Amino acid sequence: MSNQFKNLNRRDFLKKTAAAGALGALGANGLITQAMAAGDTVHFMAWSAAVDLVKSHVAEFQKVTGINVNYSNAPWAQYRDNLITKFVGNAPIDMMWVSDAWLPEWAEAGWIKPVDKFDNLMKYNAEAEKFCNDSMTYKGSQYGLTYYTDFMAFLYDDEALKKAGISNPPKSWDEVTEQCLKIKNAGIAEYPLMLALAQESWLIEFLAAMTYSHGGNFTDDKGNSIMQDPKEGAVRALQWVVDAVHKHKIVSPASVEIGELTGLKAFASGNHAFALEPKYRMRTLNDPKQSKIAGRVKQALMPMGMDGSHATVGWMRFHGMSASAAADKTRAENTARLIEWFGGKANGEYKFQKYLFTDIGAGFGVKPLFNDADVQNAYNSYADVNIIKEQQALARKKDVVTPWFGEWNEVHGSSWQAAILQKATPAEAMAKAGKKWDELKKEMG
Amino acid sequence: MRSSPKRDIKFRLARRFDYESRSAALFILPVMSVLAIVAVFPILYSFYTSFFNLKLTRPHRVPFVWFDNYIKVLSDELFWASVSRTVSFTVMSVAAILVLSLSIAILLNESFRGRRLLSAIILIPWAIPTVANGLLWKWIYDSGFGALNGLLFQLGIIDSYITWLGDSDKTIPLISNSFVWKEVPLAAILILVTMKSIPEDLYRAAKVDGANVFKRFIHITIPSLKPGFMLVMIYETMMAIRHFDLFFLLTEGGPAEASHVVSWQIYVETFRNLSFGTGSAMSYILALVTFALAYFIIRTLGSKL
Amino acid sequence: MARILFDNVTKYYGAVKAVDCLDLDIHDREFLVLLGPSGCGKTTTLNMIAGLEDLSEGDIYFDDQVVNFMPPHKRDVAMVFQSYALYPHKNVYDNIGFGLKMRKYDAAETDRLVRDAAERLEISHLLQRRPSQLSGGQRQRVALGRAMVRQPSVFLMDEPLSNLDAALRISMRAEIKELHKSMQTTFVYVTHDQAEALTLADRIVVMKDGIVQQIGTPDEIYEHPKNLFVASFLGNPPINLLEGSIVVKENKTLFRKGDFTINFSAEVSEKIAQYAGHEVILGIRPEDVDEKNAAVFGQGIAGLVDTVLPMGSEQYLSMHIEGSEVFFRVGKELRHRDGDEVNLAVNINRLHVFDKRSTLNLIWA
Amino acid sequence: MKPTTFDARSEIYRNKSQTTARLRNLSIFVFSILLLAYVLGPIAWLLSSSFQTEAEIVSVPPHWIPDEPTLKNFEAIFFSEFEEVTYDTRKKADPVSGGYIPSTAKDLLPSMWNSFLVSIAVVMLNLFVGVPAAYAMAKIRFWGRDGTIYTILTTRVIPDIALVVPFFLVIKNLGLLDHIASLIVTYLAVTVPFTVFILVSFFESLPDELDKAARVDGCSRLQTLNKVFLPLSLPSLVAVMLFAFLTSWNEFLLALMFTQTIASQTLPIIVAGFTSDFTISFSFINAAGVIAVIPPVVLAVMFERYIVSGLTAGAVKG
Repeated sequence: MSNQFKNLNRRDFLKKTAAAGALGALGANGLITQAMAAGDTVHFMAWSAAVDLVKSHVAEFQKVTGINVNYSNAPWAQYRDNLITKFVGNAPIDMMWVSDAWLPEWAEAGWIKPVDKFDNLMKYNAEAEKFCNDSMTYKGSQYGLTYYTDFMAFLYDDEALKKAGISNPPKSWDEVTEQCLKIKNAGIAEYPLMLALAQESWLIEFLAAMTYSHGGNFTDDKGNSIMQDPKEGAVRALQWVVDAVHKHKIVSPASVEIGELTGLKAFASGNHAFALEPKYRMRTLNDPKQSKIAGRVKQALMPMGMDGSHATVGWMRFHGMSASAAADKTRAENTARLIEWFGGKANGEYKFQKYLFTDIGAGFGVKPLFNDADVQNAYNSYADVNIIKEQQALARKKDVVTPWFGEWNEVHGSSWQAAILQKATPAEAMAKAGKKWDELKKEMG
Repeated sequence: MRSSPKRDIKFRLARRFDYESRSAALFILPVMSVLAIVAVFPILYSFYTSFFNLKLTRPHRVPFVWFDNYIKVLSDELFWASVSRTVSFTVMSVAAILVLSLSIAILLNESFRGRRLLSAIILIPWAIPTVANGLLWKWIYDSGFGALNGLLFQLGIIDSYITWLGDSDKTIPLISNSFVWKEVPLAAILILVTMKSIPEDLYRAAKVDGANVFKRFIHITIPSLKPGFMLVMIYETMMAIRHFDLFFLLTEGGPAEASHVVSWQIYVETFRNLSFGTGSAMSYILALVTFALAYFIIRTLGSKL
Repeated sequence: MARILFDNVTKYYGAVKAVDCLDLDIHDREFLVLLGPSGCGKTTTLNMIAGLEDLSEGDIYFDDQVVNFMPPHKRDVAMVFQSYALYPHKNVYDNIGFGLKMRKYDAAETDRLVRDAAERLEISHLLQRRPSQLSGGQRQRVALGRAMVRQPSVFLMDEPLSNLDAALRISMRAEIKELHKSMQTTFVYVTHDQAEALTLADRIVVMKDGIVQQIGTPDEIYEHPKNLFVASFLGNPPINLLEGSIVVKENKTLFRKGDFTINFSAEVSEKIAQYAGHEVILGIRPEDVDEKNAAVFGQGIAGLVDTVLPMGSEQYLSMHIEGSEVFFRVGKELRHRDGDEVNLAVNINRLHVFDKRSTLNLIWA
Repeated sequence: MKPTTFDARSEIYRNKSQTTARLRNLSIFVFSILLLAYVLGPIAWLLSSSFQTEAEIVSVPPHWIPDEPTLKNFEAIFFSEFEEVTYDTRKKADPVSGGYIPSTAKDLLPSMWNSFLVSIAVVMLNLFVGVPAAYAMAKIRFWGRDGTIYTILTTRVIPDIALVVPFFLVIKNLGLLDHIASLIVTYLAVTVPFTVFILVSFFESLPDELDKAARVDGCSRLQTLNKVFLPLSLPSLVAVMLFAFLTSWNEFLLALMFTQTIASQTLPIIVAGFTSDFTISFSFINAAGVIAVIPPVVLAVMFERYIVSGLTAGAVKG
């Protein structure tokens, strides 16, 4: 019945409604004039991470290019909501940080635009990790340059293992169970494996890592759901977690309320022997000032599930360009220069990615940095570069990143939690997630 | 002379625009202009939105769908499950706030040494910014390091650490506790102010009539507190029904769907799913219910409103 | 200084008529009392004079000026409220002086007037107190002082004595009367107490259900009530009422209730002979009997006394006439006991006859 | 209630009074202790943890009293000097270490000043706008009075989440983005309905005859409000002021959307910014929380006595 009625597109819709509010009169010459619409300034929006590094890098950019940058940030937890509001409200934003998971929906919404046509940006693709280039590409167009990239790593406390008489880290999830039980029985840790499975943006990374390492996929090549198929890895991965919590009691039942950060602190306090953590956390975990198990944290390849591999999940964040910047030639060029300054080379080197790595440990997306002496020194001080490289090669993009990712992710996350809380069987939980996927795909695909 | 229609009209105009009406209009004008500038457009806009299938990831198809969004929301099982969680959160929070704030008001109405210090301390929870408050409670409830487990363990009340927010039966009551903790100061003050406006003469008269403390409480204090109770009930009901911050900061609706309340669903629908149409429809259903509740409370407890 | 005229004024509260087509001419410097049971519209009328209530229809004039929608602060009226309505945050001095301050009297003048008023009301020693520290009677005086200090052209009082104890009430009545004399201004006084009305008023307006029943001097109202309501509202103990009918027999007009009959005077007969056969109510005020002079046939009441109620200077006799209880007041000269037989002469010139249906007084209407 | 008075003539009565008084004091004491425990528990933990290092804050069981109390969280807030951020002066470590405070710590005091300005402005405007409206609704019978009350209430029943985007549009069209005026205007709209509501219910409880007396005494409506009602409603005015102040002081969602730089950002935004994608320092956030509490509590203490002083006695009868 609905389609006979007027079809508006979003912009018309907003325009009409704004006019209906009779705000035009008030708004045209606002009470206070803004310097915000000026063309010479690049408006750069980020979440509040590495704030000082960003500021210093912006300052240098302004010095070198003479282009003014208006940098502002918002907390990670509210960053996406903040940007959505600003996009819908048509606030001035030129460059912003984007998570790979948001790319399809933001591109579909028309908020960000491809940067393919800027040769000064595309030239870096040759030196970049393929994983990163793929993750920034949607419907054949590339939407930016890498800010950082990382993957989910399987970490262990070497000493805890030794104490329990275990000489080699586990290679499969079954071995994880065995070793955990050994450690638990030896009284070294009540819950030897730390899993942070609280509802938050990290949850999908943990779940995807579990699923991929169990040899599973969420979707097939055509993007149809296979997560609910018991032959595939997702159900098995979930079953393994449920058993770990309830049957073997090697994972805390409180894991559904533990966020990534709390989990990190717990692991750093020496409460666990194994943990799934973003790889860059190794820097913190092996820093004596921040960790009680410093120097003992090692990385093993992701354990294999039955029919599985050592695969894990990878993710990346990138510097993107807004639609409004892309629409204006000068603004677009200035923005592209800033993107290059951050995601590519600044003054001839990959300065931002390098400093981000040395400051915080966040992974870079350009291969040449592996050969950088500072980088090598840093890595060797707390990690094994070979394993990192090996694992990184096995890191896979989330196969659920679509315009309906956000909506499915909510249902998927709570399905896992429901199974862990024993409100549903793993099969039921994944069936629910799969059904949601099919619905959404049908509705929006 | 009186019945001439011309005179009638003049008389009626004079009556409609007499000094009283003119001053009332003048007194109400500022509030109405503020609301007209800032509040009216957002409300109409979001109401308007609720009739469109407005999905931001699909900007080129925004059909007008009449009440489809409302029908869709009302026939969604998850929505009704959220409603029942919102109801339990609201009921337990408002009940606790009423009982606590009344007790506090009675206490602060007495004169004793240290009363001023006590009343200042009681205000502190109200003054902590929401974000800091949420993180504080998250840290207190933490099952691993949390102060709550630590305290109970040290006092010997529990012999091993308990899962708090991660236990789906405890999630809502715990969030409610944090909510109550922050809301009680305002509620207590509103009731205290009402208590203070009871003319002391009434008490004196009752004392002369031989009423004891308890009787004075039942026959004077309680009935006179009706306006304060009404305010607290309306305000806190509205706050609890729409409460969002703690759900966002503490659990994000989890674990599983244990704290998936209506306000959280509105947030998910709007900002996570980018379905502004259904999000607005949900908001208006919630708004209607809230309004009906407020109306009911005013009609039951309000004196002349 | 002020004559107040109500010209066909009506006041609705929603669909309820609080005051219905009121025509009232309050003379300058008159003491007018609005009398009636609660809810009769008397307070509404007073509030309309003050400008505290608007009117739905009609006009109100102060002298020649229409004041229909003039706000209270523009009218030169003062008012004493039943609950006194003192300002709790101001002391007595400021309470009394507030009206002057608002009317921009200079400080010295204000001070003089406030102290004068306080002296007259004998509350000079209370000037620094707050209302909460005063007794009821003291508050009443402050309220009076607050109104009189302004020397308004219209002085309004809304049951100002109703919260006082009996003794204080009677002494205050005299003071108010005195106040009226000295202030030389128009007083409008609302009460439901007929004794107050009769003592204070130059004229009384009796109201019921928003309708004026009768306007007149206290004597007129008491002696010649226009209807049953007015007759029964005034008088203590109330007028005795007997239901019966008018009979014309042998050129005589008489009232009959069962076996009881009473003849009317020639003067009265003339007026009511035309109602022969009508159902009526006969009214006899308790004081309109006499036992010292023997009753002429057909002008007396004979019977047994049920109860004797001695009242100091006089006594009341409770009797029954054809099943209806009646009270009569007689002097102390003859001592009566319960069960005595008495024969009372009725003053037939002071009888009241009301039509049963219209309740109008057939003699005086 | 007044303290119990003793009747000297009756020994029995006195004993009874003494027992009652003791019982009263005991129950006051017990209830006060319970209340303090409930209210102060979390606050004590907030305070204690703000003096702890990040390492100590995760100890199991918690250290109620810090082993090595440190003031560095507060030092960072009060004494961080402004330095131009360059590659050399940037903070390099991970905040989890506890030895590190985000450089935005220095924004805390300016943001607090913003919060203060916004809150004070909202309080003033609330009174200016809310008091006359509440008086009119409580004491003036005018056409559309009930409608007005419900209209005002209606503006606050819709969840803020649904209003964020349209609010943003209004603020943007008013040209107020990143200006504290944006917050003043929106917080006013958010608080004033309840301000009116609270005051209406209070004004209604004051006797009508007080209003009439003032007007007959020669006050216009405005004067009646100023000279009679306002002095009598100090307790509720203070309650309303606290309400408006603290609501503005704590508001987060709208401030997040409307502000971008320290020119307009308020305290909650800066505090929330101490959490990031990578790290969070709970002890530092708690220190910020402690500081955030101080101004409102100081204000509350200053005004507290107006709340507990009853003013309306003696208005009527007696």
